[in-house]
Amino acid sequence: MSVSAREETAKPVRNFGIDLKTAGPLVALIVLCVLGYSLNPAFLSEGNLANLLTRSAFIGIIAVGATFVITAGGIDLSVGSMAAFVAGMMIIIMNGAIDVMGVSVWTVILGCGCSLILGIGAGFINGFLTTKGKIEAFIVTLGTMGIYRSLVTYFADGGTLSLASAARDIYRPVYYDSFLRIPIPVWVFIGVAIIGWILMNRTAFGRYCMAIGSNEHVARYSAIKVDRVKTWTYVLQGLCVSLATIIYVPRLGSASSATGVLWELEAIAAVIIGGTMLKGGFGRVGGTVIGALILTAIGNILNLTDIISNYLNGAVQGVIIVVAVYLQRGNLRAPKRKAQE
Amino acid sequence: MSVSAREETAKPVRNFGIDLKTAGPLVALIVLCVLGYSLNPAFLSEGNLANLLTRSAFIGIIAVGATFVITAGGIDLSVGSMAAFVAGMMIIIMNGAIDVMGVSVWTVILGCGCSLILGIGAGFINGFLTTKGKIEAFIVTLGTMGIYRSLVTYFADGGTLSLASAARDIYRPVYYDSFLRIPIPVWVFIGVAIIGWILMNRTAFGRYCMAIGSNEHVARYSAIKVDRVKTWTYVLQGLCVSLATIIYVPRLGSASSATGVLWELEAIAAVIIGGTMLKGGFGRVGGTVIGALILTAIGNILNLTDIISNYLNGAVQGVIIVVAVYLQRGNLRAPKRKAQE
Amino acid sequence: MQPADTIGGPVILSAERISKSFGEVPVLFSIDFDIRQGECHAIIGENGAGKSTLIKILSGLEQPTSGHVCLDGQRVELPPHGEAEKLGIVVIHQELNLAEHLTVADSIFLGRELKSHGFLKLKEMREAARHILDTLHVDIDPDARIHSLSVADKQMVEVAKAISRDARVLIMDEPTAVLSQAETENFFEQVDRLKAKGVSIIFISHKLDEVMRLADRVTVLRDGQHIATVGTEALTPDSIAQMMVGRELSNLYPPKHEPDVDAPVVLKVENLSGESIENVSFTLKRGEIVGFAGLIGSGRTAVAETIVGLQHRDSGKVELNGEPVHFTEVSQSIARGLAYMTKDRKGRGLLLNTGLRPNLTLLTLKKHSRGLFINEASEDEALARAVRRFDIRARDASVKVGQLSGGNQQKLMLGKMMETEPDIIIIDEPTRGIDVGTKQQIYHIIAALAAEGKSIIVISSEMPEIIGLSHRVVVMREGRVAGVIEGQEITEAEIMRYAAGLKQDGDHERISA
Amino acid sequence: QDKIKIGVSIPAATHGFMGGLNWHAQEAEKRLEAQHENIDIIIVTANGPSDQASDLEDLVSVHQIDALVVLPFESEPLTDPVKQVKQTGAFITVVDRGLSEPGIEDIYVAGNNTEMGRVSAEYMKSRLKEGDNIVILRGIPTVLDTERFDAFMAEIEGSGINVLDNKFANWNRDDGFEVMQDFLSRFPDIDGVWAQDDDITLGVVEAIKQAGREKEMFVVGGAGMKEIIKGVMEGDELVPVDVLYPPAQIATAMDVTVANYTSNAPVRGRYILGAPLITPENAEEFYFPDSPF
Ligand SMILES: Nc1ncnc2c1ncn2[C@@H]1O[C@H](COP(=O)(O)OP(=O)(O)OP(=O)(O)O)[C@@H](O)[C@H]1O
Ligand SMILES: Nc1ncnc2c1ncn2[C@@H]1O[C@H](COP(=O)(O)OP(=O)(O)OP(=O)(O)O)[C@@H](O)[C@H]1O
Ligand SMILES: [Mg+2]
Ligand SMILES: [Mg+2]
Repeated sequence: MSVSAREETAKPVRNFGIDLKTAGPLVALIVLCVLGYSLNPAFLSEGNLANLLTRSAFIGIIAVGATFVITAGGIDLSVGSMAAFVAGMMIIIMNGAIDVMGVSVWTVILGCGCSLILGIGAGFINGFLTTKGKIEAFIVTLGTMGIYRSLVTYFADGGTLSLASAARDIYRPVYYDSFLRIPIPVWVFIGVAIIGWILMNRTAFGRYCMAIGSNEHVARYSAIKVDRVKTWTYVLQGLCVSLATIIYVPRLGSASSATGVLWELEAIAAVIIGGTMLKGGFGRVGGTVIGALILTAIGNILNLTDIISNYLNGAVQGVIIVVAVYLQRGNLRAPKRKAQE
Repeated sequence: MSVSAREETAKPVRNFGIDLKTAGPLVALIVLCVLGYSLNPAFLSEGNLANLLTRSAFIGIIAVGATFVITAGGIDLSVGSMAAFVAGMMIIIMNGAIDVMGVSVWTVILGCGCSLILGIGAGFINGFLTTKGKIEAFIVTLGTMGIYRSLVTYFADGGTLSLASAARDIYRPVYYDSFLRIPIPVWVFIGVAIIGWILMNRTAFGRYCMAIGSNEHVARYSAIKVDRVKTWTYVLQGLCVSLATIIYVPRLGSASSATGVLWELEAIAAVIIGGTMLKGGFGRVGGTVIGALILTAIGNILNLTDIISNYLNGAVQGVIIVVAVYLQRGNLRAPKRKAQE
Repeated sequence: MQPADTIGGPVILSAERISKSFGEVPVLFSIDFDIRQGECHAIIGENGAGKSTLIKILSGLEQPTSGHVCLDGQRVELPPHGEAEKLGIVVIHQELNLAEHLTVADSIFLGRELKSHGFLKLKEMREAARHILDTLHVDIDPDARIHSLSVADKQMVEVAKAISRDARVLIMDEPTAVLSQAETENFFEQVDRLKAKGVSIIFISHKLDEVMRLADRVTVLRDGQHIATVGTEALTPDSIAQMMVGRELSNLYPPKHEPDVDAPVVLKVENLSGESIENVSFTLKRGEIVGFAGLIGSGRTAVAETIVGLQHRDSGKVELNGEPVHFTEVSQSIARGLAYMTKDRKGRGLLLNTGLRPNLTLLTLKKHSRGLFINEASEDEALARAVRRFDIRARDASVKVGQLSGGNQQKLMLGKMMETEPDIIIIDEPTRGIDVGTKQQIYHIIAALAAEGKSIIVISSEMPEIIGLSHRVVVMREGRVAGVIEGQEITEAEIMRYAAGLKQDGDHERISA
Repeated sequence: QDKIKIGVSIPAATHGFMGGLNWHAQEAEKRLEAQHENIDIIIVTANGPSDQASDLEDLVSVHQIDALVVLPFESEPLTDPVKQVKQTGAFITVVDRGLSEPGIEDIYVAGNNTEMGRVSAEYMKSRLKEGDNIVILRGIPTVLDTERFDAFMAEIEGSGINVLDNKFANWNRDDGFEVMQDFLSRFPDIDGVWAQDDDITLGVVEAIKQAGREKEMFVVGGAGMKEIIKGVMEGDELVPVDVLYPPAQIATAMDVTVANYTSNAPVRGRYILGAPLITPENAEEFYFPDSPF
C-alpha cells in the first residue's frame, strides 16, 4: 500500500546513503593511488600493481572470512597464527609425503587438501569453543592464537620449516604464474571475494549472520540456529585462512613462528576500514576487499619513497588509516547522522 | 501481586549468579596458585610473591583503565605503544633536565609530571578522535598505536633511550623499595584498583560508563554527556598508562620500540577474564585486578618448571586462559543461561 | 473543532505550527497543540499518525522542520540530549528506554544520581527506588538488572523513573500497552495523584476506555494532520474511534464461529513443567481460538515458549496431531506448522537496524530462496502482500524497522509470523500498541484463520480481547492453570476470579478433555 | 649433594636467528646435563626486555640459580636486572649483547655486530666499483641493527658506491620479499643488496628471481643459516658469501660457564667470536645440517 506509493521519493535517499558508504573506502583507495603515483610514477607500473594485488591477496582472503565472523558479532584473533600453523603442517606433510610417494603434483594436492582440512578444523574449534563452551570469542581466539603459534615453533624446533625443493618447483607456479596477465593469487582473491559477496548478500547464510550480529535473541526467535551459524562463520574463516596459506606457501616455501604475525590485526582493520561494524550486524565484503587493498597500498607506497624517515613508517601508516576512515565516515556521514539516530 | 510469587524463586538464582561471577576469576586464580605450589613450593615464597605482584602492577594498572574504556563500549589498542612513548619522552625530558638543572628529586618529579601530562594528552587524543571524529575506536587506537611506537623508535634513533644513571639512582627506589614489606608498585596498583573500583561502583561516572556501553541512546536521552564521558574513559586510560610507566621506568631505566609490545592484548585479556564484557555495559574492576594476577601468574608458573618445552609456553598460556574462563563462565553459568535469555 | 477551556490553569507547553519531515518524507503537517497545568491531554490516532513524533518534538528528541515549541509562553530550543528534563518535561517513550545492564535503581536515577561529595548514595537511591516501586504496588527488586525483568516490569520501571522526576509535564507514549489491568489501575492512581499535584500529563494510548478515564481533553491526529481537540466529556469511545479512523467502527470483534465439537485435537499439552511453569495441561482443537488470560508473570508466555522450544522443558508431554513432540529449537516447531509470535517486539521480535523486507522474511528465508540464493523478487512480493494484508504503513520503504511507528512494527511482526503459513498459531499480545481500526482488522484475520481450520492461541492481557475472540479461555495463575472457562461463562468477572486465585479449578477432567 | 643450577635466559624463538639460538641452547642443555651429573640447566625464554627482567627474577627467587647465562634482549634495560642477579652471588655469563655497565659479567661471549657490518661493506667494495648502486634491508629498529648499519655505512663511505635506500624488513622473510619487490619496481639499476640477515636474504632472493634480475646483482646476508651456507658451498652466484654471526655462541657460553664449575681453574674473560666472511672455500666448517637454522 503506502509503501509502494512512496517508493519513488524514497529511493534516491537510500541510494545516496549506500553510495557514500560503499564509495568511502573506494575514494580513499583512489586518493592513495594518486598519492602513490605522484610520489613515484613506478607505483602504477604493471609490475608494481601486480605485486600489490598479489600481496593483498593473503590479507584480503583472510579478511573476507573475518567479515563474516565480525558481522555475526564475533572476532577471530587467531588467524595469523592459524596461517602459520597450517602452513607449517602443510610443509611437514608434503615433505613427509615425498619420502613415501616421491614428488609429483599429487604431493602438492595432498598438501593443499590437508591445509583445507586443518583450516576448517581449526575454525571449527574456535567456533565450537565460542558457541558450545560459551566462552567469549576474544578469549577463545586469543588462546588458540597462542596455541597455534607455539605449535609451529615447536614443530619447527624454533626455526623454519622449509618445503623440500623438489616439491617447491612443482608448487611455485601457484604463486608466481599468471593467467591472462593476472597472477594466480589475485584470481583466487577475486574468486573468494565474489563468493563471499554472494554469500553475504544473496544467501540466507549472510542474512543470518547479520541477524545474529544485530540481535541474537531475535535471531533465535526467528528459528535461526544461532550456534550453528556462528560456528559456520569460524569454519569459513578457517577455510579462508587455509586458502590464503595455500597461495602463501609457494611464495617462499617456508613457515616459521614469524609467519603471519599481526595478520589478525590487519585483517580486522581491513574489515573495519571497509565499513563493517566491529559490533556486528552489518557486513560489507566489497568494502573489506578495498580495505585490504588500502592497507597493502600504504605499505607499498612507503617503500617507494624515501622522503620519510624509516622510523616513522608506522606513524605514517597510522595517520593514513585514521584519515582514510575519517574521510569516509566522520565527515561525509555527519550530515546524515542526526536523521539516522 | 503475582510478581511477588515469582520473586522468591528468582532471587536466589540471581544472587547465586553474581557470586559465581565475582568468584569465578578468584577460583581460577586460586587453582593456579595451587598448581604453582605443587610444581614448585618456591612459588609461594615471599620473594616470588612479591615479584609476581610487582610485575602484575603494570598490566594491572593499565587494565583498570581499560575496564572503563571497555565498559563504555570502546576499546584501546594503543596502550602498549603509549606506554613506550610516554616512557621514552619521560626519559628524554629527565635527561634534558639534568643538563639544565642538575640531578635531584625534582628531576624525577618533573619526569613524572610530564609523564602524567603526556598520558592524559594521549588518552585525550584517542577520546577526541573517537567521539568528535566519529571514527571507530578500533581504528583510532590502531592508528595511534602505530604512531606512538614509531615516535619512540624515531626519538630513540632505532635504539634504546636510557635514563642517565645519576637520575636513575634517585628514581630506582620507586620500583625496588618496599613499604610495610609490600613493594611500592604494588601499593600503587592497590591504590589504582581501589580508586578504580570506587569510580566504577560508587560514582555517577561509573554508572554513566555502564549506561553508555549498554545503550548509548538511553544514555543520551538521560542527559548524560556521552561524548564527554567517553572521552574521559580514554583520558583515564591514558592516566593509568602513565602511572604504569612511572613505576616501569625505574625498573629498567630505559625505553625502546620493544617496550610494551602486546600489552594491549594482555590488558584487554585481563579485563575480560575478570568478567567485564567486551561489548560494554558492564564493568568489574575487581575482576580485572584478578585477571591481571592470573595472567602474570601463568607466566611465572611457566618459569617454575622446565617440564614443558619453552617453545610451547604460548600454547600452555593459551590453554590456561581458555580453561580458566571456561571454568568460570561456561560450566558454572550454564544451568541459568536459559532463564536469563 | 471546539475549544475546551473548562479545565486547568495556564498553558504550560505548546507546539505551534509544527511540521516535521524525515528526509523528504513529511510526517507532521503544521500541528498546534497545548497542555495546561494540571490537565491530562490525550493524543490519539491511528498507527503512524505521528503521535510519537509529536511528543518527541515536544521533548526535544527530534527537531521540528518548521514551527516551534513554547514553554510558559516562551519559545524554547530543546536540544536532543535530554535537556528538556531539566525544564521539567519528562517522557516515557514508546520504545522502552532502559539500559539493559543497569540495575533497576540505577535506571531510575540515571542522569540525576543522588550524591554526596561525589559518591553515590547507593542506599538512599535503593530505598527511594523501592519506595517509588511500592507506591506503584509492584514488587521489583531495585537491585535486579533490567535484562532480567519481563517487559511489563520494565515498563513499570520506566513509569517509576518518570514519576520520580520532578516533572511539570509528564509525557507518556503508550505506557499501558504492555501492562495488565491491575497494573494499569495502579498506574492510573499515580497519574491521578500527580495531576492533583498540578503536573500536566500528555498521554498516548490506543485503549480508548483509558483515554476516557484519564483525559480531560483529547487531540486526534490522522496522517500527520491535526483533526480535532475536544473535551472528553463531549466524547464517547465510539466517536473518538470514528474521528481517528475517519469511518464508523462497528463490531470490533467478529462473530464467533463455534468450532466443530468433533474437530480433532491438534495440540495437547499434559503436565508441562519448566522454568516458571508447573503441570500445565490443556488442549487445542482444529479451528478453535483459545485465550490465555492471567496476570503479568502468571506464566502464559513461559508456556508458549516451552512448547515451541525456546525454553527448557523439565517434564510433561506435548502432542501435535496426536504425535508426541519435543522441540528444542524454534525451527523444529515452525517445520511442524506451529508458530509463535513473541510479545517483546524490540528485544525478540524485530531487527530494529534493518529494513522491512529482511525482517519480514527472516523466519522463512528458505521459502524465499532458490537453491542457495535469496530470491529478492519473491521477498518483495511477500512484503507487498504483508503490507496489504496487515495495512503496514511506512512512509518510506527504506526506513529501518526501528523508525516505524510502534503499531506498524507490531503489524510487521504479525506478517513475519504469518509468512510461515502455520496451522497452529500462538500469538502473544497480538494487538499491543495497535490502533482500534487495525485491531478490528487483526481480530477479523484471527477469526478468519480459525474459520479456515487453523488453531489459535491468543495470549493477552486485554480482557475484552480474550472475551471477544476466544472459544475457550485458559486462566493461569502463578505458573499453573487456575481454570478453563468455556462458552457463556467467559466473562470478565469469572476470569478475574481465577486469575486472582479466588477460584480454583477442581475438575481437571475438563482441562485435559 | 645439591646440584649446581645454571639459568639460561634468552629471547624467544620469534625469528630465524633466535630460533637457531634456542636450538643450540637446548642441544647444549641436553649435552651438558648428560655429561655432568651435578649440573642442572634451566632455560627460560622471553618476549621482550621487561619479560626477560621478570625471568631473571624468577630464576633467582624460585630456582635460586648459581650461575646465569644471559643473552640480553637489549643492553641498557637489562643491565640492572643482571646486576641484581649478580648481587645474589651468582656467576654471570653475558652473551652477544654487552651490558651497558662494565664489570658485571664474569664471562662475555659475543658475536660482533660492528664487525659484521664492516665485513659486509668490505665485501661490497671488493665486488663493486664507483657509481654502482646498492640497497639495504635492515632488521628491526634496535641497537644491534643500528650498530650493524652504522658500521656498514662508515665502511662504504667514500667508496663511491651509492646506497639507494634502506628499509626495515624486520628480520622476516615475508617483509624481505615485499620490500625487495618494491625496491625492484623502484630502481631499474641495482648491483648489490645488503640484506644483513639470512631470513631476509631468502625473501630477497625470491623477489629477485621473480623479477628475473638474478644476473644483475648479488646479495649479502648474515648470521650463517644452513640453507645459505649450503648455497655458498655450492657456488651460488646470487648469494656468493655470507657473514657469520653464529647462533651457536650460546652453546659456547654455556660450555664455558659449566667449565667454571667442572674444571679446576676458574674461568673468566671475553670471548669475541668475530664475524668472518663465509666463502665457498671455508663454508664447510660453518655448516650444521641438523640445526633448524
Ligand atoms: N526517524 C525516522 N525516520 C523516518 N521516518 C520516521 C522516523 N520516525 C518516525 N518516522 C515515520 O513517521 C511516521 C509517524 O510515526 P510515529 O511514531 O509518530 O507514529 P505514531 O502515531 O506514534 O504511531 P503508533 O501508534 O503506531 O505508535 C511513521 O510513518 C514513521 O515511519
Ligand atoms: N524473575 C524472572 N527473571 C527472569 N526471567 C523471568 C522472570 N520471570 C519470568 N521470566 C521470564 O519472562 C517471560 C515472561 O514471563 P511469564 O511467562 O511469566 O509472563 P506472562 O504470563 O506471559 O506475562 P505477560 O505476557 O503478561 O508479561 C518468560 O520467558 C519467563 O521465563
Ligand atoms: Mg507511537
Ligand atoms: Mg634442565
